[in-house]
Amino acid sequence: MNKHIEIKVCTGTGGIAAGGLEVLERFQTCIEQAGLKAKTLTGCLTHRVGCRGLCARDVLVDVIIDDQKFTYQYIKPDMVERIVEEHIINGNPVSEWLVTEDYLSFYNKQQKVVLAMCGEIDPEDIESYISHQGYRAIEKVIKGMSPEEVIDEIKRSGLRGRGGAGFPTGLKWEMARNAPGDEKYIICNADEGDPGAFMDRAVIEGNPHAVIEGMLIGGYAIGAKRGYVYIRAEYPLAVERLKKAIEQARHKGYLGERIFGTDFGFDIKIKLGAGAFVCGEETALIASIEGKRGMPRAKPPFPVQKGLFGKPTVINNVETLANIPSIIIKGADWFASFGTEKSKGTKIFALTGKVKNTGLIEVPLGITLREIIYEIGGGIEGDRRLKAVQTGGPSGGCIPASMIDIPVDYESLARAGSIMGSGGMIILDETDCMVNVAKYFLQFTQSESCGKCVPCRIGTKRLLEILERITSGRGKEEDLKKLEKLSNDIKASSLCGLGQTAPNPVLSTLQYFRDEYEAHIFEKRCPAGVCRDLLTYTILEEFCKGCGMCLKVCPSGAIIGEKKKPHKIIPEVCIKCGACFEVCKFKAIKRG
Amino acid sequence: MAGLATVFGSGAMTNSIPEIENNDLLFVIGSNTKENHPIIALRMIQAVRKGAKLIIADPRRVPLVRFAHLWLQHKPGTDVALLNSIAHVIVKEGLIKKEFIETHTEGFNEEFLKNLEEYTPEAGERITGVPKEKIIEAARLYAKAERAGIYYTMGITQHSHGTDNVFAIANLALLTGNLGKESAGVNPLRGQNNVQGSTDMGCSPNTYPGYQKVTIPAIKKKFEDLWGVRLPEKEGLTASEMLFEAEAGRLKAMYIMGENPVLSDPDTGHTVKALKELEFLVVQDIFLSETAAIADVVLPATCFAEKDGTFTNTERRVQRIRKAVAPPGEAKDDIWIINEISRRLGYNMNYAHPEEIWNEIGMAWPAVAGITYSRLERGGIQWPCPTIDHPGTPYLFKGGFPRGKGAFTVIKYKPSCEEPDLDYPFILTTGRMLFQYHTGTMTRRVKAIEALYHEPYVEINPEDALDLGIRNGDTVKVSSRRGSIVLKAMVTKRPERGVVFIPFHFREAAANMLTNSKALDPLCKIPELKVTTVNIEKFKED
Amino acid sequence: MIKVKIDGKEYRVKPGITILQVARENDIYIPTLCDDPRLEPYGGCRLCIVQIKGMPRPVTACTTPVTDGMEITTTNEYIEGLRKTIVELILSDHPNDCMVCEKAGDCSLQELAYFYGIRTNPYYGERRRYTTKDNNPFIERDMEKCILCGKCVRVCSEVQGVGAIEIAYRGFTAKVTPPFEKDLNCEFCGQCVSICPTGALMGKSSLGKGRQKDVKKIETVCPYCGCGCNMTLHVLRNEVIRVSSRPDNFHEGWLCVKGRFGFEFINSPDRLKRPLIRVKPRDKNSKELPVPDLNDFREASWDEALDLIANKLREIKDKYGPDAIAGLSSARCTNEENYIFQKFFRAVIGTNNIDHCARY
Amino acid sequence: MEDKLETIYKRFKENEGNLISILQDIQEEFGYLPEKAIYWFSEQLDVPPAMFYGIATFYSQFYLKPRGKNVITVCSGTACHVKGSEKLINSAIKELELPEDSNTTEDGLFTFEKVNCVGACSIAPVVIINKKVFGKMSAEKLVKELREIKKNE
Repeated sequence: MNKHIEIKVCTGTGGIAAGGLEVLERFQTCIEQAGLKAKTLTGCLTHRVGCRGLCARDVLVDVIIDDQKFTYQYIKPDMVERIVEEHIINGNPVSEWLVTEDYLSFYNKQQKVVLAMCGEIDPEDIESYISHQGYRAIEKVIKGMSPEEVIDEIKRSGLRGRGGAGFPTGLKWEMARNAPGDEKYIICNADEGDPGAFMDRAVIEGNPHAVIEGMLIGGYAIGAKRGYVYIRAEYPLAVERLKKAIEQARHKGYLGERIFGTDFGFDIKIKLGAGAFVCGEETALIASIEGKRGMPRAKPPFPVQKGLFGKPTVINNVETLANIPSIIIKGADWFASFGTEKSKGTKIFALTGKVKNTGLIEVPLGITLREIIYEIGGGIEGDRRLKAVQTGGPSGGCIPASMIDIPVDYESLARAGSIMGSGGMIILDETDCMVNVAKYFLQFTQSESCGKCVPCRIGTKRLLEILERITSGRGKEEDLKKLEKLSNDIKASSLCGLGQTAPNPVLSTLQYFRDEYEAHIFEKRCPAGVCRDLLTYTILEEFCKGCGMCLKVCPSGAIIGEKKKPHKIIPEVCIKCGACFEVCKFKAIKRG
Repeated sequence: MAGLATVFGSGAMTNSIPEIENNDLLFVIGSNTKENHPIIALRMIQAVRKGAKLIIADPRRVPLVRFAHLWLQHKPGTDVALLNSIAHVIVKEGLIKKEFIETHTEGFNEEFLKNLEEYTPEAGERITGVPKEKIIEAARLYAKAERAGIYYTMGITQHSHGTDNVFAIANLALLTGNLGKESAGVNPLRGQNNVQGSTDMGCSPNTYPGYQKVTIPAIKKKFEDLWGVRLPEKEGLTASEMLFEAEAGRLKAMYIMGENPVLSDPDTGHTVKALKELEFLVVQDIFLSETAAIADVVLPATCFAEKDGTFTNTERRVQRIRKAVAPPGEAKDDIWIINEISRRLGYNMNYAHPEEIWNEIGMAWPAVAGITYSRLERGGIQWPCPTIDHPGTPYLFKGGFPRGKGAFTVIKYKPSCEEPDLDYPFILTTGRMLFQYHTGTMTRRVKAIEALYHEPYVEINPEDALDLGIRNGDTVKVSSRRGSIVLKAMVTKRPERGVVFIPFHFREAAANMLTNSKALDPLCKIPELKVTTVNIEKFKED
Repeated sequence: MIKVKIDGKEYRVKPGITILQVARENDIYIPTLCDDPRLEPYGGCRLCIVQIKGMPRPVTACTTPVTDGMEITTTNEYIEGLRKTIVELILSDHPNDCMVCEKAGDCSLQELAYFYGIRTNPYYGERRRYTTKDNNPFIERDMEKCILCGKCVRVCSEVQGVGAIEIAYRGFTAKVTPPFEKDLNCEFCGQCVSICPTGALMGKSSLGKGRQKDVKKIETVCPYCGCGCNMTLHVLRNEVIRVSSRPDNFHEGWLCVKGRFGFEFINSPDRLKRPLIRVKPRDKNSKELPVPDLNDFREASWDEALDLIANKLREIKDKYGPDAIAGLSSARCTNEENYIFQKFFRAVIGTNNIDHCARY
Repeated sequence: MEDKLETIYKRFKENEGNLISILQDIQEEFGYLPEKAIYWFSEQLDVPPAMFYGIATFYSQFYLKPRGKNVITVCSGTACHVKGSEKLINSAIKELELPEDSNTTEDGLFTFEKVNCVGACSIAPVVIINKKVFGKMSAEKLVKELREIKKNE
């Protein structure tokens, strides 16, 4: 029984949180035990693999026996024994644990370029990457292309920065190459700070070598000998894997002096971010790598002219760099065959919120929001009504349900009042209050403002205060005008991208959901039932069975009543936490 | 000053303060610029920010070291050895400016070169304690710079061989041609607002205003004509000589205007004894100073804010001061007082306004003849400024040296008068701190300064402190062959092992109780305030 | 030289300098709170925003270098609207207690509020409140008045090379502070005080002594070290209440702790006010440091004192010759005083025994 | 303490570190940034302590006071927010009886904090308890976990 057996267990952050490491360990022990008994499982491998996207169903496990792949979902350690016994030893897959049909629909509309190897290779083993054509691109570049040819290829591919603003990557490289100076740097921005986005984490966790190789090629193209990866300390697993990958690459001679026996030398240092969203801004990021407070400075000069330590510097985002090796290997034309006229290639999104299939997706640019939400995402949770799609995080905006047939590309999203951003895509449904969403983002940007410039430091604070007034029922008619004026003034006069985009969530919700604002201000009502100060909870006597559950969970002692008799909420004591509402099995509690 | 005058024929900062910003090398030796010339230090910091290299030679880690590229921590009193070994490297590595030496200097001969031979970097290291690599690096940095300026103060001059130190500095500038051009030069930074002016004005025993020698008959004649009296022939006594003469009973009366030598001069015991020997002592001051305390007559004078006149700062810039407030009580300005005494002695001065005096100064000294009060309304002017349309002179020797050629001097390293021994194992160096000024007559009457910096202290290296069992803040007794004082220990890495530092502002523990008035520079008679051997012990109350 | 157009007028300027520099050189007013020509550009207050043809959003004049052919608009309704919003925002986080503020009349923020006619402010909300006081004796730090322009922080590190303060925290809670919010402990040069646009930093010794009205300003030179710093004495009712220095003088307006805060001695009660004549004989045997004591003297009239001196000097000169008399002059007296002092010794007494303590 | 600081200093020299990496190392070693450690480095490097302080207070990762023995972090990223992280926060604050002005309990057992997105949005809401990630958290589950820790202390 000389079968080739491979078992792949998802151990990204999501996988690990769901117990991936325990599942993996259990597989290893079970196989060992089984092996000891039957001595037949010699060809079996267990792998760590990175995120394959559908984290909501973790732990996901692939069992591959002689090229026949079965995928299990929601696997817990105590389920492993049965899979080993029935499937691996006896050849009968455990059908009730296998992924369902909708699992496949999650992948159908996707186009994996950057994520192609995530979930397939072992991110902690460089050989695994090499066996998938790894480091072939840099070899091709070093041995057969001039820096100008590399830049030309990237320009032709139409690749644009995946960090948000969408600046053409090849052009950026060219500017840095042409900037005077013998010392230059390339920085990989992995300080993914947008709340609700985890593309970069997943890419580094799943395929760190692609990023390294992308930096190598970039370094070669612009004439840099040193690269930095600026990565969030909040991503310990990604940092760990990246460190390992860099060490392995050095060991293999892909990093260091005389790479492939040529004069080209390049090495990478990791700098850990220390928790400041504004450091995603290029000049702030540079200040932070230099060990200073991450305060942005005015541009020009741009980093490509005067960047890290005053030297020409290219800053590319993780996803941008991870695209590079494929473009070099498969060619600019291949890459340009995906996407639209102005937005080429694919884009990774973190699809989250009120959608059934949450997770990481990679789609060709130009796909519609509808396709993403309803085909890949499987529709809205609980089959509620879609209200809006938030893209671009705190710098982006909310696109209303009526516009979900627009294509996803840089220009269309901008026209809709949002931005592509780094790839956060949050689906909001009828139970989400748009004023609250705007307030949430303002809370975020306000607390992350560096404080250097007045409009951002004080302006966002005032915006937030106005929104707080509105959501707590103290809003006035003039507040709407004030919000609009202040938002526009902050956008126009702030120093860096953070302030210049911070009002976007306010402006886009004002544009599409003005009625919700008006309901808060004039009717003192939150239509979605979210804003606590505007809610009242009452018990409908006719439904209340007097079970006492609500009384038990009420944290403020606002509910009274005898067992088996209808209960009552004392409004003065109620803190509107909603605990009773959630716990009631008889829908006897009314919120409004 | 005497040293510089000998070499170049003029004794002052050769260049001006704003130029510092454009130096590409600064060599600061024996100057705690950040604390003693704070605003000049700011220019140095700007120069460094603009890319200049900064070399500091100082036995203490002075605050400016933070900005230095190279810090030479030499032993106190070994400046000549350090400077000569730097010169040695410059000559040996062929970094001299031949053309400049040929056209503008004299004395670059066999004897000069032969003398330098023995000051190898190795020898330099042995004497100064500075690693030879640093000496070599300093030499290269200094000699290869396009515009290199040297800055020094009392750390160079207050030695028994202070003039030698100045000669050795001048040699470096002459070797590398760093004179007669912008943003370079040899620059002594003067410690008081009008030291330059009082020297310029002839308050010295051998020169009339404008460094004109009293011993030259033609010059004497000129002043006799100007003042309408016969003038004395021989040179007078220097300040330190006055005290010796007073102690010996030969000097009978002294008139001290605005100085407090009891605290500021070395060996307080000696100063006090000498002044008390006088038959008659007049002190003119704004406060009852320690010196006024032993006077026979004390005259209340006015301070800077109560009078008109001019000050000349360290870069020869003559500037107007203006009366802002009326003096307290019956206090009078010095001019009125001198007028009055002169009149009583039968010589009518009758100056109604300082401007009249200034105009007379212009007649006596051609270098300031072009500076008038009305021109000064528009800002200061740097002398020489011979004519009314002359713009003033930011840097000296543009066309050559006043004495013709700059002279190299053969200088040998001589140890200081006192060297550490078993009884007095530490070297004491004295100086100022940022917050207090001189003998404290003014600053110690500023509440905010007194609130924080009222206490005398002695800086001791942590390792020395450990050996002596002294902890930061302990009370210690510091004694020398002349006396002892009791004060707080400040344990700090600022001085190196074996060296201690005491600021001399505090009467409560007057540093000059310890210093030596007998160790004088032979040429200019400056006392050796920077090297005194002392003993330190933990203070035990009897 | 390159050509730029500002508000429709053409100028030929040096390349590489900023729009604000060009404007200053040509006397075109652009408001700013955070820029100082002596410091690196900062771009924080945003008041100097201008529009450039072809650029999508306004840029700050202080940070943007001019380029050939640039067309700049420094003022129009839109820009002034933005500037007004900025001033309103600053004022919304400011005590606005100009009535009792030390800085009133000399405050850049007050000036801007006046200029933009901000009587009522549409923006209001939380204001920073600080309860702890900085107890250093020199500088009053009222951080509620701070507008975070960062000039004090920059002058302290860029010019003074000290770095005693830094902006700590971030966003709305950002705050200029010494490390660990301790009392300020630095060189106390007061450069920060001189450059602060509002009343956030003031010299403690001047507090309550008088504001701008009726203050006489007299230009003079510092009485301390040899740097020769120009200073302006602010005089009210025959008292020096404050010292400042003009940025356009040759030391660019910088002073040290002594120059800026060391003027209190002028009004010291210890000042000598009348001539004194010794009554208690000197103890010749003691070499101890003398202790100044007014009781050793009696007050005298000028005539009495001067007569005594003249007589004594004549007596000694007659008895021992002029060389038995010597004079020590002062490096802190004026040139004129020094000149007549040496003239007095040479021409009147007849000796060259004249020196000054700091001749070296 | 000095020995540990010397080690950090050496590492800083070897790795061409910067002020942020020094602070990260100090915090790694001591769990927070002791004032003494900062002054020690300030003297070693002749860098004003104010500069360290400015950096330490700028980045949310740094702590100037010792932290609790157990660190509970609730993610308040967008996905977690819309999936109810607010409720988790409220229930944790209540369960831990946190004082008003501090995020560490008086007995020093717990530090509770919010964090901007840990990047595990697809399993929102997320809570991290002593570096272990818990996805799809509910208020009840969180309280249970907290009580479990309390029981074992």
